[in-house]
Amino acid sequence: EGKYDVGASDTEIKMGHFNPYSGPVSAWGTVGKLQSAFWKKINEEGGINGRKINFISYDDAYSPPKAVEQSRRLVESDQVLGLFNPMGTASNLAIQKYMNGMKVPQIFVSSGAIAFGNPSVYPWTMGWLNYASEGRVYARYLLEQKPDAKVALFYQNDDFGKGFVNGFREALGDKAKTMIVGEASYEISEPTIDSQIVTLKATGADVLFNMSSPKFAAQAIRKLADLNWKPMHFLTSSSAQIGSTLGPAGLENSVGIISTNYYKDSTDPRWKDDPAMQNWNAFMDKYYPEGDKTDTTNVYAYLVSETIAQVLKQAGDDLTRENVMRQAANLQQFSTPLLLPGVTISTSATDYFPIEQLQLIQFNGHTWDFIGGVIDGSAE
Amino acid sequence: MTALLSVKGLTASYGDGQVLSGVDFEVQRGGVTVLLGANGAGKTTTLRALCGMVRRSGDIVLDGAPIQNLSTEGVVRLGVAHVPDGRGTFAQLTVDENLQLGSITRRDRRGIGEDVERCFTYFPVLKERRGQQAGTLSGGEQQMLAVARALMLRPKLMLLDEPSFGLAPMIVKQIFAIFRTLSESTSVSMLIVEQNAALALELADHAYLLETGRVVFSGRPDDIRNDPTLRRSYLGY
Amino acid sequence: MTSPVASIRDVAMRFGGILALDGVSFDIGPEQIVGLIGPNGAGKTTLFNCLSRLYTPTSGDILLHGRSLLGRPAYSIAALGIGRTFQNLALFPKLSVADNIKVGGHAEIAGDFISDALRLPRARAGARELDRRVGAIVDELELGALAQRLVGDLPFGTQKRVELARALATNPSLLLLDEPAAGLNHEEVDELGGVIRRIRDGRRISILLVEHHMGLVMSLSDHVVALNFGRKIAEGTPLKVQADEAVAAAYLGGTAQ
Amino acid sequence: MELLLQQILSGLATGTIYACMALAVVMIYQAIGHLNFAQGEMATFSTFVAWQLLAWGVPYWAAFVLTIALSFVAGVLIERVVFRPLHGAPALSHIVVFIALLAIFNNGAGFIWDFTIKSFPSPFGQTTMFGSMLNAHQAGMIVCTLVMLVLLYLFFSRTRLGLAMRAAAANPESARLVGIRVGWMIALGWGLASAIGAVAGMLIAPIIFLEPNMMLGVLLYGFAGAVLGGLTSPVGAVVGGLVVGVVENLAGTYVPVVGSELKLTIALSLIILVLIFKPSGLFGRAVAKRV
Amino acid sequence: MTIERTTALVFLICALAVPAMISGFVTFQLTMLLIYAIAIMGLNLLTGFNGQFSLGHSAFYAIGAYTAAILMDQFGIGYIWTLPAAGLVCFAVGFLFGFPALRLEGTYLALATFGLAVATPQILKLTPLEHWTGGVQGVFVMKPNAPFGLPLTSDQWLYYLTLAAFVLLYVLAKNLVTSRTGRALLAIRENPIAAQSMGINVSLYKTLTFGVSAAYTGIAGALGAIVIQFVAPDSFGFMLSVTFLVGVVVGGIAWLPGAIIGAAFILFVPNFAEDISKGLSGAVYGIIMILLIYVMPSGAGGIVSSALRVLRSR
Ligand SMILES: Nc1ncnc2c1ncn2[C@@H]1O[C@H](COP(=O)(O)OP(=O)(O)OP(=O)(O)O)[C@@H](O)[C@H]1O
Ligand SMILES: Nc1ncnc2c1ncn2[C@@H]1O[C@H](COP(=O)(O)OP(=O)(O)OP(=O)(O)O)[C@@H](O)[C@H]1O
Ligand SMILES: [Mg+2]
Ligand SMILES: [Mg+2]
Repeated sequence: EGKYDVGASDTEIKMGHFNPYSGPVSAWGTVGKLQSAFWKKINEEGGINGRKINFISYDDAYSPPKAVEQSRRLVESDQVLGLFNPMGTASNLAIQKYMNGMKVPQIFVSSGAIAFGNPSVYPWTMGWLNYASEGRVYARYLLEQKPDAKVALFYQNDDFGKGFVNGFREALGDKAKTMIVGEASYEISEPTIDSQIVTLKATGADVLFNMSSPKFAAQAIRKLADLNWKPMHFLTSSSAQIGSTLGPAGLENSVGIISTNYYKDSTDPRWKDDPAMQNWNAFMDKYYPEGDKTDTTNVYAYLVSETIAQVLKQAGDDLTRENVMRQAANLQQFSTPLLLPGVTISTSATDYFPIEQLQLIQFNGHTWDFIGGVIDGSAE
Repeated sequence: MTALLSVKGLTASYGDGQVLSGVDFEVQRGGVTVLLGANGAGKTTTLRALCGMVRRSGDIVLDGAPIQNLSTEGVVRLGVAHVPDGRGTFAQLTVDENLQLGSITRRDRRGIGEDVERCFTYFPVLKERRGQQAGTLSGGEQQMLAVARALMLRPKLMLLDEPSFGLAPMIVKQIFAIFRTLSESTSVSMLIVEQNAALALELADHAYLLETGRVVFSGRPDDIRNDPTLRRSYLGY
Repeated sequence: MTSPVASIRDVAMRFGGILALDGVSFDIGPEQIVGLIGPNGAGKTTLFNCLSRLYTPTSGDILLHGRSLLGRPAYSIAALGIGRTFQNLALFPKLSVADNIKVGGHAEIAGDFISDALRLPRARAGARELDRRVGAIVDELELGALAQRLVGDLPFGTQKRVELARALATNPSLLLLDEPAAGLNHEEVDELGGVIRRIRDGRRISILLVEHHMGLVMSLSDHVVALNFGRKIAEGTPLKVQADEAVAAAYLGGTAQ
Repeated sequence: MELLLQQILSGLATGTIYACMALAVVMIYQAIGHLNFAQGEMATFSTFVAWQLLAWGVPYWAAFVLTIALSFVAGVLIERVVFRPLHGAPALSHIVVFIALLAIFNNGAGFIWDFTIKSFPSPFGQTTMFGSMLNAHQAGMIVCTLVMLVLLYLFFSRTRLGLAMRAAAANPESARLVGIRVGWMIALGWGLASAIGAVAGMLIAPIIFLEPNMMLGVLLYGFAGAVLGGLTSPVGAVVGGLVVGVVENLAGTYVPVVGSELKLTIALSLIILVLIFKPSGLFGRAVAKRV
Repeated sequence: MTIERTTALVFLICALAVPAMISGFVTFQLTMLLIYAIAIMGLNLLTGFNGQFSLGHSAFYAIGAYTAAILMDQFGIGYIWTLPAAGLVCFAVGFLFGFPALRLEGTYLALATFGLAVATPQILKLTPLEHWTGGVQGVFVMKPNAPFGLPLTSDQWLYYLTLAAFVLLYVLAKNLVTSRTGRALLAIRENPIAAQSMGINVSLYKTLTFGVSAAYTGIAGALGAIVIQFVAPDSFGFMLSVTFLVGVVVGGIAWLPGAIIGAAFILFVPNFAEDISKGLSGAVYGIIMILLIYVMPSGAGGIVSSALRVLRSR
């Protein structure tokens, strides 16, 4: 006999979710669509511990007021067990107080902001990864390899870009002042970022830390080639996809780019025969045929769904909100084949960021080479 | 003479209010017909109805063909030039462009050039103002432009809604002289709404009197001149 | 002679290459009806626009009760006592007849955003006062039956009457009428003549009248000024101006009637 | 000095992108007297169509011409189908429909072609020139924009069709009275604007990559350029676009502290400043009003 | 008049009674509806009544929201007081923006205000202002509870507070537009030159209207910040302005009660579109907008006024 809170019963678990299906960042909508497909598959395979998943996903149009509305609808009207992988920094910040006040899990927030891994204040909110850890990984690598580097920072002027900058600066410590010689940011509404790259080149930097989203990353890579500027080039993992960034920018222009990753790039030829990737491809064909297989967001969404499934499995028949939260904070070296070799997912009552292990990688013209082993990016 | 335009049972309405209730009249080929009536009688509406500028029903036959279902531009393209109430100048365009637009449906470049020159001899002030935005002309100058623009179509039927509106007495005489010349030397027919009834009746071969959307009188100009009440109302003596 | 209500002093107005007014001077006396005539494009409407400060003359001065108007902004002209109508109608088509006329009374009653939003007593008193005045004007010009109609739906002649009513609502001491008789038939013109005379007599105001309808000008005016190409070519009693050769040649056509 | 020159050149290259879009903006403004908010999305959609044709193996120039033709027809159809029933509706209602079209095209493109960026080929190649300050595509784009400018200028100022179109937009009722088929003029304007948008899209996509939101930012700058130059003037549109491109780069580079974060804001403020002194834009003709 | 009075009374009674019958979530939705209605009313005063086109009202909404958030967060000022403060700040900003706007018309004004809308989120993110605005992270706001021990949930209390603000602002707006000032606004919209000659200080009225309109929208923004408990720059993009404009048109140009209908549209129709299709929700929303404009080209206000005309002519 199970223990239940609202949203769960002997036969069903109701999961809430939101992300932008409309508006300027509706590209992320594929996460929700993939997850719907994923839970359909799980249900066809018998559900989790015999319970069917009822996955309810709404559009927040990337607008915090809308996110508040949708979350309240999910919690109060649809009566879900919790929110799983809701998307967007501002949207999640906007609902964080509410979720904690209601004591409803807000798990695996799809954002890299540091605010979502603060269990002592917000025990009901758990993040996924944080930009700062990734920034720290690059900084540590740089201090090791090129301590006298002159670094130019290029970032998106929002929480995403600034999150990286903060982690990076923090890990450089005192040397940040001398090492960072130039900074330029852009707004997503800007059509091109040529001007910023020209300015950064003029600073004489020999390292470029590129914290931009795929479109601007591709533009930057090409502008670098046009300008014949060849700094050591760090590119954040979310943009370091062969299919959606390096390909359009020109693979020949992308040689040498250093990034990190924790899961397999579906467009990387290296994984063509990998069973996990083949499995994923089969899933895409069967359950989400309209989805774009070159969009690695779909790998990410799959991976998150698997992790959620793991949490629910661990919860067993005790489907109270408290237990779900407890299990989410009790992932021990959970691993799925879509993760890069050596990367595992761990959480604890004090560690609310499941993904902190990252693999440094470098592009060789057609695939990613691993540089060294997996690095842990958590703060010291 | 045969009828160029014949109208039967014409009704017209704005929104939910009917303004014309069954108007019948004719314009003879090469003839001049005058439409008289008090303020608000429906004269302007009649002209607008002929051109499909208001919702209308009834039979309108131009040159033997029914036109009551044509669009405004369709009617104009059959050779009907309309000097509308309020002049309808293209305020932002120059005088020259306004004249060019009058002949926009014509294809004979040469003839157009000649006609522009002719308009300038009729209204020399327009020539001086040819590059000026039409909206900055004085009221009377705009009225001249509206008449000139209608002439640029080389129409077979002219619908003139108060052509003398705002014109100085001398110019009024001039344009009626122009109408007379046109009427005598070409085959153009005219339907004139005019408050200066004396001048209009001199030109006309037939007159209709409109009252609240109905024809209440139809006859030759002399019939009006000879009727004491009509004479007082419309001719002022 | 008593001091003039308004004096136009050597006013010139240039638009690019066009000299629309060229040193025009004349006076408008108290309770006088002054007729302003001249061919099309002579500058009559331009002079009106200078008087109501929509244009600033290139040179010259305009005095109202002895004080220059030129430093005043256009919106203050109504309050100073100049009301006007427009040659090509400038009504507010989507407003009712009553509201159009009430706008004319805008400067005549007090009010501002705050007292209006809060319906303070003074705003309500002002509104009542305006209702009363507009009611009187509506009756005077026989617009009562149309008061709630939208102006844009009315025939041209009626719109002109609404415009006259609106100008009267500004409570002017000098009324500028730009071709009030255009588009009216004989009967209506005669009627209009009566109305204008009644307005002058009833309110003891001065009127500057631009009109191409000679019969009306000559029968109404105490004094007539004729313009041509922006210059004054004749001035005097109606009979004198009508008999003037230059006026006949430039304006009336042929010889003097 | 080197940096200044670089920034100016790069500003001109970017400005050409804006100029391209500004031309389409001017075209539609002349035809309907409004800014069309959906114009960017329509251009993006056209570019996706071209991309699809190329993906199916159609040769570049054939795809180019075919896309322009299809866009023209689509523009005409949009006017005839969507806007014709709205003749006489208030202007603000039209704006709501523009916004609706924006949503439809944006969403449609994302639905059909997904959101990942796609590279779009350039007919001019990407080799660099002028000391690597411009690449061949940017140079080719400048030439194409100038050609479009000349054609548009001639169309509006020299052809009777152009005159008829301006008349139809300025005063539809009078235009009917001189026999202009106003409905078709407006439809033609939509067709041409949509075709120009397609050209702009196909020229811009190789630089900024094709994706459903490609034109969101470009259109904003295109509006700014067109308004700065004067919405009635194709020459103004191009000059305006270039000025916006350069000013924005210089602001971003040389205004201390806030420059890089506010480069668009600074550019917009300058535009508003210009408009205050010249309310109809640098090259636009002021509409004189009189009573 | 009586029809209108009765409707207003019925509306008010329903509005007062409804929280007792609905869940907290729906109460919250209705609160948002009223907030948007206030913003739309503000925009309508400017665009609908005065004929000045604005695509910049997201900026005033943002300024109102940030004013409230910063006053509460940094200065510990009670939330009630932030409402008039937001109104005043926005009035000042709107009034000042009204001056350059005086020189511009129609499309050019639209673009200038569009610029304002685009620039605002960027200014809010500005590093030198981060201390107050929280930069890209935004500012949190505490959710107030019902005062004086009223037996209301926090949702209900905020609903009544917003309702009170709405009713007050509606009455003020209604008084304004039916007064001498309102006539002046309409006259300026219809014919500014004639309005001027009739003694209306056109510049003053236009700038004041800009200010008042901004103040309405700013108060809505402040209420929004209190209800959502959070402000962040990217919530206030240009699309929010567009949304308000859609609300004005759907509700009816220059028709105040339309604000409620417009707000309901922008709040509920996107949800409805999403129910029809997730992947194509934007397109469905677009199609609904177009169909709506076909059915009522002048918005709900147009339908109501022609219905009233028919009723009266009976
Ligand atoms: N746009 C409109 N909407 C509603 N009613 C209108 C409209 N235009 C005219 N009317 C009505 O139609 C009737 C006839 O008007 P019309 O303009 O045809 O008269 P008219 O004989 O030309 O008068 P006028 O001598 O004043 O020009 C009038 O009663 C008027 O109120
Ligand atoms: N804003 C302007 N720009 C250029 N020219 C103008 C402007 N306003 C008036 N004009 C010119 O000035 C002259 C005088 O115009 P005005 O309107 O004063 O004439 P008017 O005497 O009222 O003529 P009418 O009897 O035809 O109304 C005209 O030739 C006109 O073209
Ligand atoms: Mg008439
Ligand atoms: Mg005049």
